[in-house]
Amino acid sequence: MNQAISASPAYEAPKVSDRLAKNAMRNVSERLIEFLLFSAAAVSVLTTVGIVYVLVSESIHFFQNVSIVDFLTDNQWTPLFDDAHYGIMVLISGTLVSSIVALAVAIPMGTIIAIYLSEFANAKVREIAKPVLELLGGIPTIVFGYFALLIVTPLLQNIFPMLPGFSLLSAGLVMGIMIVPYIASLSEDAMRAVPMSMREGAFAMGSTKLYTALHVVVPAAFSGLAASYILGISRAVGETMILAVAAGMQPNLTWNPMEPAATITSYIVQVALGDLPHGSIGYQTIFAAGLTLLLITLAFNILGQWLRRRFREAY
Amino acid sequence: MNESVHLSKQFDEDLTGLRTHVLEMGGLVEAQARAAIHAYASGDTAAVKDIVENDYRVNGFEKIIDEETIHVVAKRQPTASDLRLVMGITKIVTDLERIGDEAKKIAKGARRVHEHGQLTLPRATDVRHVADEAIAMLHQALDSFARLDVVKAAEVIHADTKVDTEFKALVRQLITYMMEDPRTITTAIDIVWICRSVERIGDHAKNVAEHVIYIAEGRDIRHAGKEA
Amino acid sequence: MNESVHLSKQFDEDLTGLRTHVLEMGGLVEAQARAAIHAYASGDTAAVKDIVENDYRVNGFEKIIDEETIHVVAKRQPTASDLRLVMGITKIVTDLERIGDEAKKIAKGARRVHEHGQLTLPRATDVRHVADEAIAMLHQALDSFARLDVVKAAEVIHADTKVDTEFKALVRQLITYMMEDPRTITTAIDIVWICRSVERIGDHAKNVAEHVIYIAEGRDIRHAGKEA
Amino acid sequence: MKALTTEQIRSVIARGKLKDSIFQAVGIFCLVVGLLVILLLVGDMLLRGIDRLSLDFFTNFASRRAAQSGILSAWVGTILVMFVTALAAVPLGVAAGIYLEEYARRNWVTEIIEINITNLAAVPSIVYGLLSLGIFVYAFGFGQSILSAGLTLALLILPIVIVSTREAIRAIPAMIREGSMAVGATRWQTCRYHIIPYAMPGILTGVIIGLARAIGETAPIITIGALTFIAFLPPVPFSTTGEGTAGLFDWVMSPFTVMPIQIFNWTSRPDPAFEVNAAAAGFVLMAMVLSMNALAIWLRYRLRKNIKW
Amino acid sequence: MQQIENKEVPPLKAEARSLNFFYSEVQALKNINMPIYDKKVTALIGPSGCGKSTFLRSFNRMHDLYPGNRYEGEIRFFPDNTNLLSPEVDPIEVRMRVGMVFQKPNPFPKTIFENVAYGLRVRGEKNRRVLDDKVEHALKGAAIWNEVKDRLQDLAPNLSGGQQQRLCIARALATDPELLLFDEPTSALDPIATGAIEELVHELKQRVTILIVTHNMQQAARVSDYTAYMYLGEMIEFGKTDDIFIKPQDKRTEDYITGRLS
Amino acid sequence: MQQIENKEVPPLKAEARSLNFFYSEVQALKNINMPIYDKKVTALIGPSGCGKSTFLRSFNRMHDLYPGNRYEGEIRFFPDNTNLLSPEVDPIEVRMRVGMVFQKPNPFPKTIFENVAYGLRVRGEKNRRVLDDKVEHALKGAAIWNEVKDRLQDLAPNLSGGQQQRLCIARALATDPELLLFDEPTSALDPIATGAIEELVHELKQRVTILIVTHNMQQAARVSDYTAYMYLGEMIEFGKTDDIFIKPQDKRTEDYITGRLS
Repeated sequence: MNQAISASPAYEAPKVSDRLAKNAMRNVSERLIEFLLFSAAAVSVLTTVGIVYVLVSESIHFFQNVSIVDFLTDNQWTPLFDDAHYGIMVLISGTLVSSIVALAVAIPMGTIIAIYLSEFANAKVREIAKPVLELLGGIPTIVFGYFALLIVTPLLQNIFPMLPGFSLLSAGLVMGIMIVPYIASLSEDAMRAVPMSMREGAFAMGSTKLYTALHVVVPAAFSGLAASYILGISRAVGETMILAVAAGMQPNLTWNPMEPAATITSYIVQVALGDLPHGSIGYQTIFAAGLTLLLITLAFNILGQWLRRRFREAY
Repeated sequence: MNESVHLSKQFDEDLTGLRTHVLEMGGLVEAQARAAIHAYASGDTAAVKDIVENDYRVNGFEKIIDEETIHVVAKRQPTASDLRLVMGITKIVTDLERIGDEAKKIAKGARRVHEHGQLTLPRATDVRHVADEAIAMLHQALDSFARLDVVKAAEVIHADTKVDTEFKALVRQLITYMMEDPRTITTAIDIVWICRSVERIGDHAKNVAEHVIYIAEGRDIRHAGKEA
Repeated sequence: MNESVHLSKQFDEDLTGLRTHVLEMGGLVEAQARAAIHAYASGDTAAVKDIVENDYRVNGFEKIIDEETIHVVAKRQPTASDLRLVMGITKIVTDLERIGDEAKKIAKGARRVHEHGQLTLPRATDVRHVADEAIAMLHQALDSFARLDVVKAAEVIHADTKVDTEFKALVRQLITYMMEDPRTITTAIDIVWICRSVERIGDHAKNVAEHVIYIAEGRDIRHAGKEA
Repeated sequence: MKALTTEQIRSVIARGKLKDSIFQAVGIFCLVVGLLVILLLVGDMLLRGIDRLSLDFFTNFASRRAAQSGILSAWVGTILVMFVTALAAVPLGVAAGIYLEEYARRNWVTEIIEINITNLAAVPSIVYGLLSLGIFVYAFGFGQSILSAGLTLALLILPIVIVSTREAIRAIPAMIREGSMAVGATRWQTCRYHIIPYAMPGILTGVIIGLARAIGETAPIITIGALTFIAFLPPVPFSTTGEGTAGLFDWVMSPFTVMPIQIFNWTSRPDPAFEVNAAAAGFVLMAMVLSMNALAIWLRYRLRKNIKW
Repeated sequence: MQQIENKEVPPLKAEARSLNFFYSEVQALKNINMPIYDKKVTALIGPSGCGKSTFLRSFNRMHDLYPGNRYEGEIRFFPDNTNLLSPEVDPIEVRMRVGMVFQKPNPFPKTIFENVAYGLRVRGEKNRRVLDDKVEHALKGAAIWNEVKDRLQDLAPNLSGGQQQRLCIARALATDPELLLFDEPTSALDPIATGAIEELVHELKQRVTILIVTHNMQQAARVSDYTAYMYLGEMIEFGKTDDIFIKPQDKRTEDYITGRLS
Repeated sequence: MQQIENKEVPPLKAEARSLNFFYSEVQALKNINMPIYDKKVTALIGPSGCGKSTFLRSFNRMHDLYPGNRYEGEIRFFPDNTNLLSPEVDPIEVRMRVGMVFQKPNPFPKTIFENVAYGLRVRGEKNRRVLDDKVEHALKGAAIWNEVKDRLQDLAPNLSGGQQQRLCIARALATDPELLLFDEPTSALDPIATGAIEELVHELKQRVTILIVTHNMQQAARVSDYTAYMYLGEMIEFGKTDDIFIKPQDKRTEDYITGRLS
């Protein structure tokens, strides 16, 4: 056949039909590997199925005893009392108030830090600040809980003397501080990913740094920013330990951050710490609460994905 | 040739400019040749000075067109029909310039002939007749270039044989005159040169036509059929 | 001209091939001219047939080189010295082919002259002398092309005036002969044609030299100083 | 059209530059606030807990008396749980990442897996606790053991490992893949020779960040009911106890506690003496987490420079 | 450096005088002297790393964006004879007079209209009628008006590559720059789009002086009136494009133009 | 499609017969018939999106890597007259006979040696001496041996762009392919490196048949013996390169080659 091939010493040209036929052994092993890898990927689906199964099946038991209407409209949450009420709004209010406080701190601060780092800071500042921010993102939440309870609350009490020992405000503020690094770091990544050529284009038109940042870089990185905000929201809503430690565990239907209140997550912790028998209605309440939490985070997540698709990076 | 326009208008303008210049040069050369023959045939040698002087315009055209050509090649990297056009033009221009030279020679010859005042031999109309044919060939060749008309170009090539034959007849006739009256020899020789120039004009016109066929079709038909 | 090599060996090969072909063609044409003059001067017309037949080789060279030239332009987009070389070659080739034609004409004329058997007028050596000069010009022009030697090329251009002058002297001499003995007119006219061809060879050699200067320096010196 | 005068342009520029400076000041302020808060936190914990940070603190079990309490069972438990977590999450996560990037065809199954993983990453950790409570603790009967906790945290960090694996793989240009396939390599050969080695730094970083996250997780472990007061260690394999020789894997079924739970326990005690313990333990936990994160960040910056495309 | 004498020299728009440029310690431009003629296209050619882009980017002080860069010498800008590189001259002001078009089309992630209006807004223009007028005028100038006039509110990044680049040209034109810099404007485009841009450059020189960097020699030959060949940070030869491509004076230019190893 | 008749036709290495190709529902190649002559360089030219890369990538079944792609028709491979596109033919074996060089140099981030040895290792070759021999032979074939022979253990990505691309050619050569596909191999390289690659292509055709896609027409003119012009998935004209560039038969080819709007 080909001269170039037969000319090379170590090569014996095999028969074409042999060479081009499918190699059976190779196919089998390739298929097997693919199957194993697929199984691993399937585990994540199983996890979701498990979550949904556990939450829904226990919640079904729960809703056999408590009507959904009561669950959504009752303004008391006293599942462990004799006069049991199951008004989830009580827990949701705590969750929302603490989250709003947190985000009111985290989103502006995180964004400003991100813009500063990405557009203003020189390379040295960025090289130090960025890893430190990422480090902060790793601090365990229980430590923040400790911080909220033992440092921030006393501090706040100096300003607002009527502030109780447990409050949504101090928990929320600390939660906000906790979320800042996430938002700052992710937003900064998104803005860094905007090609330099885009900035050069803006500067070449004679614009200033801030104008470039706000009118060119931020719009270009918008989907990344949105993603970081959504992640921040999810964090805030799902955060447990800071609230369990610093916001108190008293179910309290309130929109006032100066009061203590339980959130969905801190309620679950509270129940888990006690010793409720498997199968009791009290045991089932945590699954109903968990399901509610899951639905809320899911909603934000879907919103986030929609935003991301809507404002896909266009550069 | 290719009716669509280039992406680059400038390129189109360059090519159009080139072709226009070639046609202008052709027109000038044709006029020179016509005037030269007229000067010879009519004996009105007043125009000779103009013709000789106008030759610098022909030469100028040659230089300008060659420069434009090389600029187009350097700046536009022409290919296919554009390339054939440009390369064909460099060849055509050489032929046109030679025709200009021949016209000048005819004019100078005419002056010499008429200064001697001997125009009995051979009848100027005979020369004029052949010259008209050669100039017609030139005219038609330029026409075929303007329209890249292959059929017309082929006619020019065909016509050259006739001019050649008539040229030989004229020279034979002149030799007869010379033998009959040796005093006419000087003048006759001048007329021989004029005839020769006329014949050359026909040859160059034929060359132009051959280049036109190359430009239009990419076939190089020079020397075809002449040799093995 | 440019001593460094191209990034593309193939391009270098193409250009070298082109130049070699031009030099080969030049060599062939020179040999043809030399042989033709020898045939005329020596009366040994046996070579005439070869010369006439060899002209197809000259023509073949012209077509091949022109084709190579257009291929180089199409495929390599030459610029600067390369471009001048390539465009210069297309011009040179035309001149060489014409020299080939003139050589053929000399050979044919030589045969006619010797068939008539009258070589008294003018002494063949005189023609030969001018012819040698013209051929030397051609030789030197080709040499200057081979080395892109501008000085040599300038010499060639200078030499053309001499050949032109000698040509005119020869023709005058011939006219004298014809007047003295009208029976020689037919032959004399043939010799006139030969002289004319020799003069043309000189002209074309001069053209080649002019192109060499253009190739080497980018200066177009044609028609320089001749007109306003 | 009127052209702006030089003076007008200069005033526009001056205004723009003023805004730049103001924003720069605000930016620095925010950054400093963020960093200061953390410094304050670490400093405060260190100051409060410094007295308790002795060797004893690490070798004592928890106790009712604050001064004698230690974190022995907590740090041992943490390490064992992490071991289980890593063992479960790393192979699964990497394999899943490879499958999704290199093998998966674009069809509805893949689509579901994709959506699923993005959503899992956003599920609050406490929900994993509930899952584990329902499945591992009760349905599988693993009880409130190291195994349950390890698997829970493994599921929790699985999305992190998968996502970082995928990102690491995605950073490998398609042309490397095509280059490999074009010389006749199979898909698995391509993965083994190229994709996995080149993605390794990224995968490693992801794994460490995931584990650092898992170390600090409290809520899911509380949910499965980890004990807060443990005065013994899980059985060492092949060691002899009162109930006979322990098997190689007996420890995985042992009850346990972990660092965050110990801290949580101490913070919720009314006795302020335990706050000192909490501070000390918090400092230790933070040191563990931060050093892991620092390692990951260092790895990423370091190894990223080594591979060029 | 060799310079071809021209009898009829057009007026100057700018002139580099003894220009040196340093990236930290590395000298990227060495004593460059070069005129930029008014309403002409000047091309900068040379092998990668020869400093042609560096030179181009000195004209709008783009190097000021990055730390550690240093200029020496002058770029005089006419008719007012300002030294663009003087520390007293605000780079922002320079950029308002000198437009730039980049290698890759970089439209902002905004609507087509807002992209073109950007430079005007930066200058504080708010009058809607003025904006409309100028945007239309700029889009017409960039030969893209007919393609986009019915979709001015579409997002610019949805345009094709060639359209994006013309939009970027329109963006630069909207503020009536006196000098327009092109940094390999077609290297990311296909031949058709490239042809359109080259055509546009040719038309633009009626209105504005153009300085273009290209690594495509043929492009320089096609679009420019003057060409400068740079090598290793030096200006080797500057002259009329016709002369550079047919009879360059310097052996190094010759070698580069003809594709020889030197 | 028009085909120029040649009296002396070289032997065939491959031939596309009624080849259609679909990306899901989109037909990217339409009834392509084209010979690939043995030990010749065949260039594919045409505007972006004309299907030239798609056609090229059919020869080593690269499309099999991505789902939803579908072939119709045949690519016959000689001398054994196998249909490369037949489902019975293993794409991996096809790729072992048909090498490929990509648009951007894509050396693996491994040593130079390992890059070249990769194809052999994939085939299970472990003998060190054989590997050494073949690697040297391949590097010599790719005209890069002299530059790298003393640093075979250096990382390949540290080479310059042009060297990387030659290394990739060596990688493809190491396994003695019968046909070598080049997918715009110089579009990421500067003119000097481009020249070196073109030179190499010219030398390689002594050993191997070459099919090259290029969007640079001049490159096709320089390196190829045969040229095919494609447009909108169709093969418009195939012929000797000289003929295509000097006297194309089809108006569309002519317009493309001469840079006209059609």
